[in-house]
Amino acid sequence: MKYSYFPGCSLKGTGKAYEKSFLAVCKALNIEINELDNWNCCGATAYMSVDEMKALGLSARNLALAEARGLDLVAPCAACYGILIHTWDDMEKYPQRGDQVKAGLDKAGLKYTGKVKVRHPLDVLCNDVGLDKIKEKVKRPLTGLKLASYYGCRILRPIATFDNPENPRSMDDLMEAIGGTPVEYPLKTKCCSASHTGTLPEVGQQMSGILIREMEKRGADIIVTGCPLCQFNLEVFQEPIRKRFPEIRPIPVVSFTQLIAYAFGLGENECCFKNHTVPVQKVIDEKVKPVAAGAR
Amino acid sequence: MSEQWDPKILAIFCNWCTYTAADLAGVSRLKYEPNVRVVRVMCSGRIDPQFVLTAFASGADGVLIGGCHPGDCHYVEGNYKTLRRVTLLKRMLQDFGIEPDRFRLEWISASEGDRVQKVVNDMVAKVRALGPLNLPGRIVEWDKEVEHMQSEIDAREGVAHV
Amino acid sequence: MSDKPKVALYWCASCGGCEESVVDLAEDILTVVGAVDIILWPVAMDFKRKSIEEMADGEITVTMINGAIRTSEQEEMAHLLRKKSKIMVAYGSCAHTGGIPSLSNGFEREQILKYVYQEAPTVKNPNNTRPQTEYTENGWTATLPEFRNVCRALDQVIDVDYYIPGCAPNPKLLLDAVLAILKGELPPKGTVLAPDKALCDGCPRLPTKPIDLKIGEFKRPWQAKIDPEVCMLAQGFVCLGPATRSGCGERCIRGNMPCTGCFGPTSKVHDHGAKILSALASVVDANDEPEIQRILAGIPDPVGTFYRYGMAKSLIRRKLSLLSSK
Amino acid sequence: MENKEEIRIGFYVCHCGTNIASVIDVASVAEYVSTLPNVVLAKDYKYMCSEPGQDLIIADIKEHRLNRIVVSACSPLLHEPTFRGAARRAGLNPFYVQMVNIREHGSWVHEDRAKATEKAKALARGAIGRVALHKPLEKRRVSVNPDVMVVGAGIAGIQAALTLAKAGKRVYLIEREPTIGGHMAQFDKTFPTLDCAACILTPKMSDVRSHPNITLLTMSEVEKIEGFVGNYKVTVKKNPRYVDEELCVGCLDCIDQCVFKQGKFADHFNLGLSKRKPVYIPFPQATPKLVVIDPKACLQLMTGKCKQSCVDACDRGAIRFDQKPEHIQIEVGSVIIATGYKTFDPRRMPQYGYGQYENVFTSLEVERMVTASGPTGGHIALRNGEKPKSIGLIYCVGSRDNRYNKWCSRVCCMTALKLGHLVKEHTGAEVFNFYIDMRAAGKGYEEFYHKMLEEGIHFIRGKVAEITDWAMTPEEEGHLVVRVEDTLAGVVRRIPIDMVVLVLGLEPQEDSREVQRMFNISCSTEGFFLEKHPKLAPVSTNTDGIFLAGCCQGPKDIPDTVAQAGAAAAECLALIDKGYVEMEPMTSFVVEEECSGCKTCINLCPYNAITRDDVKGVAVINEALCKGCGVCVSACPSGSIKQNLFEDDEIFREIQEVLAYV
Amino acid sequence: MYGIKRHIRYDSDRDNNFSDEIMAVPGCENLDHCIQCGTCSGTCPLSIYMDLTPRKVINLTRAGFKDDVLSCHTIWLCSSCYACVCQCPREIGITDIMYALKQRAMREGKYPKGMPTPVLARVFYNTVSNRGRISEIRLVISFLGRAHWQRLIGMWKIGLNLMSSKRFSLKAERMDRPGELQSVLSVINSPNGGVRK
Repeated sequence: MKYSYFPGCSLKGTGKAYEKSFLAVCKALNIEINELDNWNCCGATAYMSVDEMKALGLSARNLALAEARGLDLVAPCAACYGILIHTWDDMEKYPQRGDQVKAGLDKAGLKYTGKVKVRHPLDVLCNDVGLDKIKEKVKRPLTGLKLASYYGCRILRPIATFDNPENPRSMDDLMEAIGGTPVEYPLKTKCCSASHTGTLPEVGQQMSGILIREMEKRGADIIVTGCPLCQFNLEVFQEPIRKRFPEIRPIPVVSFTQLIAYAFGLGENECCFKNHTVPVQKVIDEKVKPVAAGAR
Repeated sequence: MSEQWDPKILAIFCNWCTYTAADLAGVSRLKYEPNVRVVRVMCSGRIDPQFVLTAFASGADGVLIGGCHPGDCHYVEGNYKTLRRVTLLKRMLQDFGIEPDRFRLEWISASEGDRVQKVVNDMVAKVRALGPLNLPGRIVEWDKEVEHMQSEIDAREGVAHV
Repeated sequence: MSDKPKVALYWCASCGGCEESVVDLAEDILTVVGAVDIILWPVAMDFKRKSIEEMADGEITVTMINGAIRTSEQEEMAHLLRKKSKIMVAYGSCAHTGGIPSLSNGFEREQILKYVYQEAPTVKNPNNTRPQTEYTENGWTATLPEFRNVCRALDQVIDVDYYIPGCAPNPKLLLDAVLAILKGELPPKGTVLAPDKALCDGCPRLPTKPIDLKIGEFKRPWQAKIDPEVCMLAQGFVCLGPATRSGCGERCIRGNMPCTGCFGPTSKVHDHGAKILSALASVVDANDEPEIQRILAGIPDPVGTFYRYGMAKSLIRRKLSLLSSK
Repeated sequence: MENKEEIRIGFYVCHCGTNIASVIDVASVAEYVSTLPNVVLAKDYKYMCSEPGQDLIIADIKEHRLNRIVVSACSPLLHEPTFRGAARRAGLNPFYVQMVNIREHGSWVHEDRAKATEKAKALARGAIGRVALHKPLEKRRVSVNPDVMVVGAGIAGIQAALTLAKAGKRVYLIEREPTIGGHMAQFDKTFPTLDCAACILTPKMSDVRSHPNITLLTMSEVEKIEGFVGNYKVTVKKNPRYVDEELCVGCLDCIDQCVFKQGKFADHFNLGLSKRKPVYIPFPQATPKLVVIDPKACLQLMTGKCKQSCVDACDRGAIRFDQKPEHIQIEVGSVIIATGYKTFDPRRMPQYGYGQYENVFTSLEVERMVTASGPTGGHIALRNGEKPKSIGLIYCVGSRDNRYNKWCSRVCCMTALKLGHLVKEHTGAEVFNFYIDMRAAGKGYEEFYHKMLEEGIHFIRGKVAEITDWAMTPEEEGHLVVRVEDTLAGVVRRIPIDMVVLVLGLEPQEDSREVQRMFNISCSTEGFFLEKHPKLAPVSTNTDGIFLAGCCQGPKDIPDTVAQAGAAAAECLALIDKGYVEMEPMTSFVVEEECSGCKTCINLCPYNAITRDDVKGVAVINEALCKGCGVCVSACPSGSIKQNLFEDDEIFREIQEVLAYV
Repeated sequence: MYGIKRHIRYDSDRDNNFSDEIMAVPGCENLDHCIQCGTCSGTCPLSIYMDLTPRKVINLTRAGFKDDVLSCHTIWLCSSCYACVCQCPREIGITDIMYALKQRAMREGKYPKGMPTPVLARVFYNTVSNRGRISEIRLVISFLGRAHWQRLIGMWKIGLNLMSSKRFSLKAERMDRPGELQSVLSVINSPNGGVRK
């Protein structure tokens, strides 16, 4: 299996744990990942609020880069993923607009025809690789670990390409595949307002607080995300959040690929559990029941 | 004639769907090209491929057939027979050197007055682009080569009898 | 010079099969010969055009011309004979509807000559010699008929009184025609001297044709073994019987071959090909376009199949794109 | 024949006020036509369809011995009958009249005066050429079979059947369920009067059962229908009940004795709120009051292994495991389709959590619960048996929503108000109504709404966004939570609720498409059957003799349904009392002396009107069955079939002439 | 006085073309389909903070009360999670409408004073336009520097946490060849408004 890879700014910054573990997991499943050369920021929501056309051009450029490679484009950051898909969709729906953007790309010697497919790692792992193949690779099943898989807003909205936006399963299935126990809760796709934590802390932290509290109520030992922004948001602000929700106890928040990496028996360099303000390893050691020798 | 030539298109519409749709187009005052002359039949299934050839032979530059959507035929399945005949006829006309755009089958239900407008305008434009078919004119052309013989013989005979 | 009615037989663009059919009268030929003077029959006896020219107009009682009209000479003879004859009969498919020769209306004159004189595998013609209408050498000028652009049925060149269809016609039709003419029991002008019902009427296999016939696959005779008992269409072989005038004695069917339509359409039909197309397509066993196309792909050459003997008399008459160049 | 007589054509072109004349130069059209062969006179007139316009034609026919008429005016679909009538009054066969459509196909769709006029001339020339070949034709009268079939025995079908039966007509009432009554039988009370549904429905049901003129066929479906108005032949498939309807007296002993000691299978009538045995009776007042055996549950029928205690229990030996589907032939003159509706499947809206949260119910489930004879004996209870303290009714579930059904289901507002009242009455709980727009348009409906307001039921205008089970605040713990914007107050609210009731929208039946095809009627894109005209022919269809009643035509409440059923019955009676129908003469016929008997046409006829006379060896068309589509004519390989008014020669001529005009 | 404001709207407060202009923006076509059912507000997780519920924004926009919507907090509170879009029974592109309004507010400088989000958007926009990529930490710092420097201090602890988890980096991310991007953007001149000069 081969894919083009669009890391996006976060995975190069605060989300590097996500990137490292993602690449490691792919390697373990011998999936070939080629990072786009000289990619640029997807534009995100902020750019969109200023100039939609340029925002389109921005992310369309990345799509064009991928198209030149002729491979599906994997974007682990939910925000990037959402923006890229939105762009693709927009170019389809509004050709007259698309033409303007294409003209721009043309100037830089890039072609955009819209045949590139944007994929999220969840999609790739569940549908291209398949749960069975994942199960085979598991050396350290997370038996007994109760986790809340959190999808956030953009992975399945407004365009759901691989899972049910009302009641998604893909991450839960993956976590089950590596031995974990997903908890059911109704807020899997509610927004965490990451985009506000920087600007309007009171808002952002309230939203995140509600999520964390509910997940804990349902017995989660750890929170799993498919988006670096959600991850950052839910983890890093836990202290201020606890000022609003005293009942919340510190809970680690990781990217789903980190747990897979761990289950695959990879080392700290791949799992990056140390890149967290809330200790991860500790929880795992406490909760995961050691498997009887020879069980695997 | 080709100076201010404008396409002549013969349309054969079924009474229940497409002809009614054309009436609706009228009631809704939807304007379209006046090049189409409509002949009404009860069902598109009545349309005999001979009609289409006759139309071309009589000077039509294009022929448009309109019937109910598959499954909605007022006579249950007449339009399926139309579809079968048209499919083969289209191919045969091409073998006769008649461009595909000159012969068209459209399913237009009674409620689709706007489709009548669209289809007619579109077809007129396409046929206009193709230029005149003018089969009658061509036949006259072809037969020029056999016009003289009669007179030549008479002439010769005339001499012989003097 | 006897006072028996004079009969002329002439051939134009034809294969000679029609002449055969005259011979096929067998002993009946005596009846004919006894009753008439055959004053012209190039295939059988010598004649001079001059002697025809010298005849008075209408002196010949009946002339039967077979073959299509393709050259200026055929055209000239047709006109001449018309002038001299009371009754003109188009004899055989070619004269009646253009016949096999008129399939050449699917090609440009130039294409035909080029193939025949240059491209055909059997041709050796290094300096690309082509027949010319006139050739002069040391004072002598030789002329050849001109090869027309279009191949025509007889009545597209001269006025025709009656038609005897078929490739070749059934001798019986000829005999009946001659006798009718001798007796002066003539049907209205323009009549085709054969029954006005389609071939199925007398087809020995009709009983084996199901009333709910649906065709899911069209076959061509070489593609499968033909059951000698069962209706051709029921077996999926394209048979033009339902749309073709009877009178041939269903010879092809009895020879285990489908009807190819040489007798032309019945009197109510304006275009033989379009009509059989309609009939065959109607019974295709499918309602969705791709499937319909798949099944009809079994008829790869509709023009050649449905107008094998009648392209000259089809409503379109000739392949058009040829002329659009002109 | 007709070529012997001299053809004398009169041509008339109509101004239609300015509708035509403003775009088409009618005078020049008349002038041109006057130069065409066989045309004796060509006139233009302001309103041809008016009385004087018609008189003009009549006078000319008499004075100028006209024997063909061409009227160039509006669409023949509009005024052909008018001018044919005029011809008849002048003693001329009406089918010697031909119309040219220069309004709908001319002045109304073209702007270029010159070109529109040209077109009008061309079309006129086509008609002139064609009409010369017309032959005199007569409409056939076919007598009407006075029997009627009613399909579907809900309140609509029942009402229609009883009306017809009272008028002394024989009615075949077809119902696919084991009992009649339809949805109404499941209701507890009816709005706005709150009289109990059973009290008003069951008497009608037993009337149906006992009425000598009604033949009731339950567990039956129409399989095939052929024929035409006044003369339909119908095949009805009667599925096995596994009980002899003649012998069973509904004593229900067999149910008690069934090897299953208590109910084990979801009871559909109660929407699975209760369990029943393999042998059961849908509900106490079921009509006919006969037991039925469920082949998907009965041991004997599934495995063949059962001690068949039911058989022993029945002293009349009515149990019949050997019953097979029957195919019953009936002949009727007209049909009323009353196949009803189905409710929206709330699982399609996961945000409302039906099937996920146990205390989310549907309106129909609650209807059953509040019914005294229902599965809970009239008690409104949560799944755990407790009485709800707060109940929320959510309107427009599946309705007025582009993603599901665009339409308003019309009855939900009133249904919800009614249920709101009933549940409050039964539980004293706090009741919240979540509506988008209160549509209480109907006699006494608005008043009913006001009454509910006064009863202290809460009304919140806003479409509920989601129903979840997570608590934001302590008081929400252990409740379902409705999140909604109170649009009138302009604030977003979270409201803890014990029991949520989804008031379901109405949808066409699953198989409405098949029914539409079978009866050859039209369907709206949604799947509701299409009336002939929304205002002027609301219960008729495009197929003569087939009428509509009830929700199969569109959502409506009981009063409207009953009214419509009466209207449909009246249409049948009108047809029956007239006694005959006139058939258009555009049928096809075989010219025997030309037919080769090649059989091509026979199977092409959708109405099986063509058979083969094996003696003569030719095809024969049954004029009574032929509907005149002409598909056989165009297929006939030897041109031996003709269609009245659409003969090959007439159409060839029309095509040639229409195109001859340059 | 007593902070009493008039809430009546006179017709002169309306901008008759406003709704058409917004509906002209791709994605906003269905604005006028709204039946005011409030599903959007009910679905929106952030509506609880909004001065106008999304439903009101739609209706005010439709009615042409431009100033009300351009100066409201709502459009800047929208985190574009698209929940409303997925639930809207009339399939209205509410999120896209919010974007269109944000862009318009930016262009006309109408956004509420003291609302930090637009400022961040601007900072973000410039960084990306110049460097092609962003570095979150720097972005936040430079933004807070412009908007509320005092809050920077409040965030020292978080900063420390990040450092301890080796996620605090001030390295300025940039494309290897930003020129390639700029050449693309230079050609695209937005019909939907650019940054206000």
